[in-house]
Amino acid sequence: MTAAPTPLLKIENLQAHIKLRRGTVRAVDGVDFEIAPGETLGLVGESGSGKTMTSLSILRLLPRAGGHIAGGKIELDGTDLTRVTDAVMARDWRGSRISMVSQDPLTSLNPVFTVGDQVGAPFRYHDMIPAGKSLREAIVAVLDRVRIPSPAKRLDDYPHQFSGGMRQRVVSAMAIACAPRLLIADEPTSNLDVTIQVQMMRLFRDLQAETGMGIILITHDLGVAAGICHRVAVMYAGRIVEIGDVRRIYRQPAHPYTRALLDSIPHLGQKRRRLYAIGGQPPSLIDPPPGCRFAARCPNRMAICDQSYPPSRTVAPGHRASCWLIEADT
Amino acid sequence: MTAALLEIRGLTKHFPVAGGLFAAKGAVRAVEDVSFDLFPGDTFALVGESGCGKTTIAKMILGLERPTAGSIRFKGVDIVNAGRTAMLDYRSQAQAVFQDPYASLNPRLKVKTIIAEPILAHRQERGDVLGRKVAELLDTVGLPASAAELYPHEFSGGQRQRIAIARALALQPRMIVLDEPISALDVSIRAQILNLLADIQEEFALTYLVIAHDLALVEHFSSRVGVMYLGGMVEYGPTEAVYANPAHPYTQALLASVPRPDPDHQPPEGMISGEIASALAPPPGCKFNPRCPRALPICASAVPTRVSPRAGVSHWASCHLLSQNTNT
Amino acid sequence: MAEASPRLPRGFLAGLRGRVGATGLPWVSGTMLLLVVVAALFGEAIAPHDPNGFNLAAAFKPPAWQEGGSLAYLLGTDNLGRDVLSRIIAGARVSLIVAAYAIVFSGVIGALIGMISGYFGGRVDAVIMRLVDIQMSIPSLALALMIAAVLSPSLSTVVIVIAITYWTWYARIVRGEILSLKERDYVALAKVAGCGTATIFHRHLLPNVMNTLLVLATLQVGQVIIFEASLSFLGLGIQSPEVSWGLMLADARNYITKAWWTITLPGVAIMLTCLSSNLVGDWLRDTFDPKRRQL
Amino acid sequence: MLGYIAKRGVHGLVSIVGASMLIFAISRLSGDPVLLMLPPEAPQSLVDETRRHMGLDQPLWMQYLIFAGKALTGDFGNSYRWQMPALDLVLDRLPATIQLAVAALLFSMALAIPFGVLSAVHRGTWIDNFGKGFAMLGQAMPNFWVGLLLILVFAIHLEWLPPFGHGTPAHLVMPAIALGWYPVAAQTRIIRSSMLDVLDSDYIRMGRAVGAPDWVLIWKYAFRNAAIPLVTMLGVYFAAMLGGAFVVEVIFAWPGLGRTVVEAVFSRDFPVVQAGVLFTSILFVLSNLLVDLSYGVIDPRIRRDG
Repeated sequence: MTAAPTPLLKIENLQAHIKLRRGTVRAVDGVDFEIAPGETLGLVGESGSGKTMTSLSILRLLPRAGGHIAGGKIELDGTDLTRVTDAVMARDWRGSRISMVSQDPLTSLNPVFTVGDQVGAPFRYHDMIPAGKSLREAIVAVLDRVRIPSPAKRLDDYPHQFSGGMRQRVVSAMAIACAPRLLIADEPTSNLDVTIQVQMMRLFRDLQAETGMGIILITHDLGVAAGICHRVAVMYAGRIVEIGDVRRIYRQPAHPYTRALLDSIPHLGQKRRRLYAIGGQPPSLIDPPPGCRFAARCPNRMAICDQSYPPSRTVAPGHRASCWLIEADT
Repeated sequence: MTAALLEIRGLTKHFPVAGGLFAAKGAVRAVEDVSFDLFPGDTFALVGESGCGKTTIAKMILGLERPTAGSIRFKGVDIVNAGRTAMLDYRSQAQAVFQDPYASLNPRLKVKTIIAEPILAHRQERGDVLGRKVAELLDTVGLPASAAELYPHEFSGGQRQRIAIARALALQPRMIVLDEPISALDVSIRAQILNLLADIQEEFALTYLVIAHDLALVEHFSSRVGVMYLGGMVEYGPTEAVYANPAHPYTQALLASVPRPDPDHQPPEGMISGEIASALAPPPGCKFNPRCPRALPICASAVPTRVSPRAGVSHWASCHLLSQNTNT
Repeated sequence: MAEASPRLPRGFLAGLRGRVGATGLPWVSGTMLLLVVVAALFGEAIAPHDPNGFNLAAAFKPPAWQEGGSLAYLLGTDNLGRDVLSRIIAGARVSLIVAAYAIVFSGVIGALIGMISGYFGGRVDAVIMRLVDIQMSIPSLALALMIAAVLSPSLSTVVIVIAITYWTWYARIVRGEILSLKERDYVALAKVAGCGTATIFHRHLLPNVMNTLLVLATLQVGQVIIFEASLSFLGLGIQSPEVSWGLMLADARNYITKAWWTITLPGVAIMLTCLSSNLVGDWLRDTFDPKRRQL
Repeated sequence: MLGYIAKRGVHGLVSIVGASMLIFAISRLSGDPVLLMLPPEAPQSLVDETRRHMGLDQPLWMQYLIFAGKALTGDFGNSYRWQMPALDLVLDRLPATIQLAVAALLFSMALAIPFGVLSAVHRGTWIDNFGKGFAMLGQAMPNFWVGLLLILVFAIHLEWLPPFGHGTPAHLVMPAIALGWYPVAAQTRIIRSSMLDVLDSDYIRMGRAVGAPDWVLIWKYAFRNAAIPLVTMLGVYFAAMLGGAFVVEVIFAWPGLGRTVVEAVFSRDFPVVQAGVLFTSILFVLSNLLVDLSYGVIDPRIRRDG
């Protein structure tokens, strides 16, 4: 998937911070990327890398206490979402043009309302009920699309009567009800068993093929990302350190952090004596170090790494990384 | 074959479900007739999806849950009905590290108290001898001696897990039960802890019983593996043998479903279907039959017996497909 | 290396210091409570007049700031010419005694039963919980009336009634706390380490329960004072010549049209005392509740 | 669900029997209960007859059985002050107390729910502090004092409302406010903290991600969950209302069970005291059962696998 004509989503120098008593956490500190229609981009990184905050910024759902967008642009179909009021976001964007599936199926559904009521919500609030169908028929149809067995009967059941996997399918139904342009999947399968996880990944791929929507997949699991993403962005301490086509990222990783991650996880079938262990701890996000944020833990650390942050440089067409090891763009 | 350190025979645990006055009284069959041995120096991994009973087995081995049936013998001594002194002796030789580093350490106690707890419980050293021992343990797990005076909230997840490991080492145990030791940690920190566990196993000749759901980790870390499904053990054997040619259809499906950091790997279709059944009313015969693509009529009626796919190697699986082939 | 005694850990003291500045409120309510304690301990010394001293000539004197009032009787006098300020100061003593006894009796009994019931569970827990249900099914005031009808009403009756009724409140909350603490990983690991029940209680369960008890005790002060005042108001609690805020209100009730201050001021004393003890209790609860603290 | 209610029913029964035992025990505290049961001027013959009637020569547990047996048939002895069976008197005054307790509870919730929700939604703003402060005041003021102040202001000075008596809704206003203001603080805190948790939950964030407008999220999806802890506590608050009624009814001359029992205590009319207190506990147990029933209605997780 090389660069598509007009990008579905364009993010420029996004900064999202959380004001806490002990200081301002610069969770997302200058992130840039684009997504083409129908493309799946993986946001890969450890906890605290800013991947979830980035996705929540797009939906303008930053934590109520102190979360705010401190800078940058989020352009979807030509509109800068950072300029839009919250009411307009709810009316015109959330649920209709951008939707979300989050991590824990056990808590993503409201326990005291029926599955039908909740899946019907996007239809009701965006009056997108397909012509000639009743609300109930529309709900049954979308539940069927996410392969929930006998949806007409399960409509009036409550979330606690569904398994983890089934609940995640209900949440997916809510997300695709109004055929959104962009789906944000935040660790959609980390709470599921591995056999159910495979079924969910296949469902996302089929839904994308069916609707042509873009997907941002947020995950810490490099294996999951490899299985479904067209392009992958590796995030560390609030910034993207490397972004590119999925095969290049896994076959020729340019950034030391990406290489270290790939070496530190066990690969099925290739038993090694010892895993590579990245030393130290991720840096504080309240007053991050001036230079490259991975410098303290980087095996190829140089003097310049501690002084200034390396610019993003092209390693190959569509493959960029921010590291002083990479020569300047020739 | 040296004598087994730990022998588990017919271990079963049912949790009664209060059905109230009128509803029928049911029971969740969390663990059903599980037997295996743990040999000195081994790293035996109990693997399986959620609800398969692996954590319940660990709790019974640690004496935190009473089994409904079956026996647990440590160095030949039964620990299920052990008396106080026998139990205390067992405790000094079997310790544990749990999954969540934030819940394993009491936030109100200093690190030195947390690490010294087992030593104090067995009234071994005291005073500055104990102080030196704690400093030694901290050093063994890669933490500065000054950590002793701090509180858990002053450490990261990885550092807290190191403190938990130091505590488990305090009595120089023979066996440590590791319940999902790294699944709550960040990817880059996991390798640090895994390497630490491998180093101390060598240094202190430890035997590990590991509870895990990450099959890639199990292949890297364990020497022997037992695959659990809905309370029963479906396959057991040396890790290489089980991973090289998994005998049970569930093990095959599990291994196939593991996500691999390789963009060209596509999980094969149709290895497994549907959802895990409820442990309140497990399916008759082989519990995996409703989801098994190669289920035979017999699978829904008779419980399969253990069959070794190849003689000699202590690798068996309980599946009718195997028993059909060997005796036809 | 001292063996682990459950002194309040460094975190606790630091927490207290850090929090006091944040919400100034506890200083106000703290000093208010201190005033009541001082009044209770040194009542006779600082009261301008004898609380029971009749002076019919000076009956119904309004508070000093109102015309007709005099500086001798700052808060005015009641129908028998007794000085309202002195009686309020004397009333503080009764409230403190009732609160102290109540907390000690019901607190200790309730906490012990709650801990036993929570930790051992099973039949013991079921029996205790039924006892608590029975106790709670009779409103404490109704129970107090029954006892007052049988025994002659007095300060000791009030304390007995409170001890009998309020222990369930502690038992239920401590039991809930123990039930949740019992499931914590570090308690399971203590068992695996070989610690006996006593050590587990001593090192892991008690420190948390102590904090909860402290919060409950401060919150209970207000409730107990109001309970005593209600009983005395009905004439079934403190009997004169003892002085109680509730009793003052009962006397003042017949002269509601003539002397607004006799009906208002004792109530204000009750309100300020309860308000400040509740505020201290709430502030303690926030200090101990890690979830609310770091925001 | 049926199992759940049956279990709660049995617990309720045990509570009532337990309450009757407690009442019986208290009546025996003073040694000679006959003096309690009869007016001081009762002739000796009546005293002996009552002594035998109550089986005072029997062992204590036998006396209880007699007491309980008679109680079951509705015989709590006669009130000599009102010259009628104690039971009839109690049943006659019960409705007034229920009416007052329910009105007070409704008033308290009418304040607590908006305060709690708004405090949570506008956490940390002046609304939050005002709500907490107002509720905190309520918890620090004895209900009888609130009653007296209300009478002083609204009945005496402004003469808007009748200070005493029963009958028209106007009579109900002040007693209900006096009785209902006390639990507002506790209820507000429960709603506020459960609302805070619910608003931070994944399913509310999912609701926002689906584009539901704020008022739907707060008053439909969030409130329904936040109200559960309050409903479970309704039984306890109803008991607090019953307890409080004893005092408030005295101030407003409200013809309820509370005032009757208080007067019975003063006139040493013990049969009425006994019957009145027992019925208070029966009322409490029934209200708890009602709460458990409604609990199943609002929380489906209880309803299906109860």
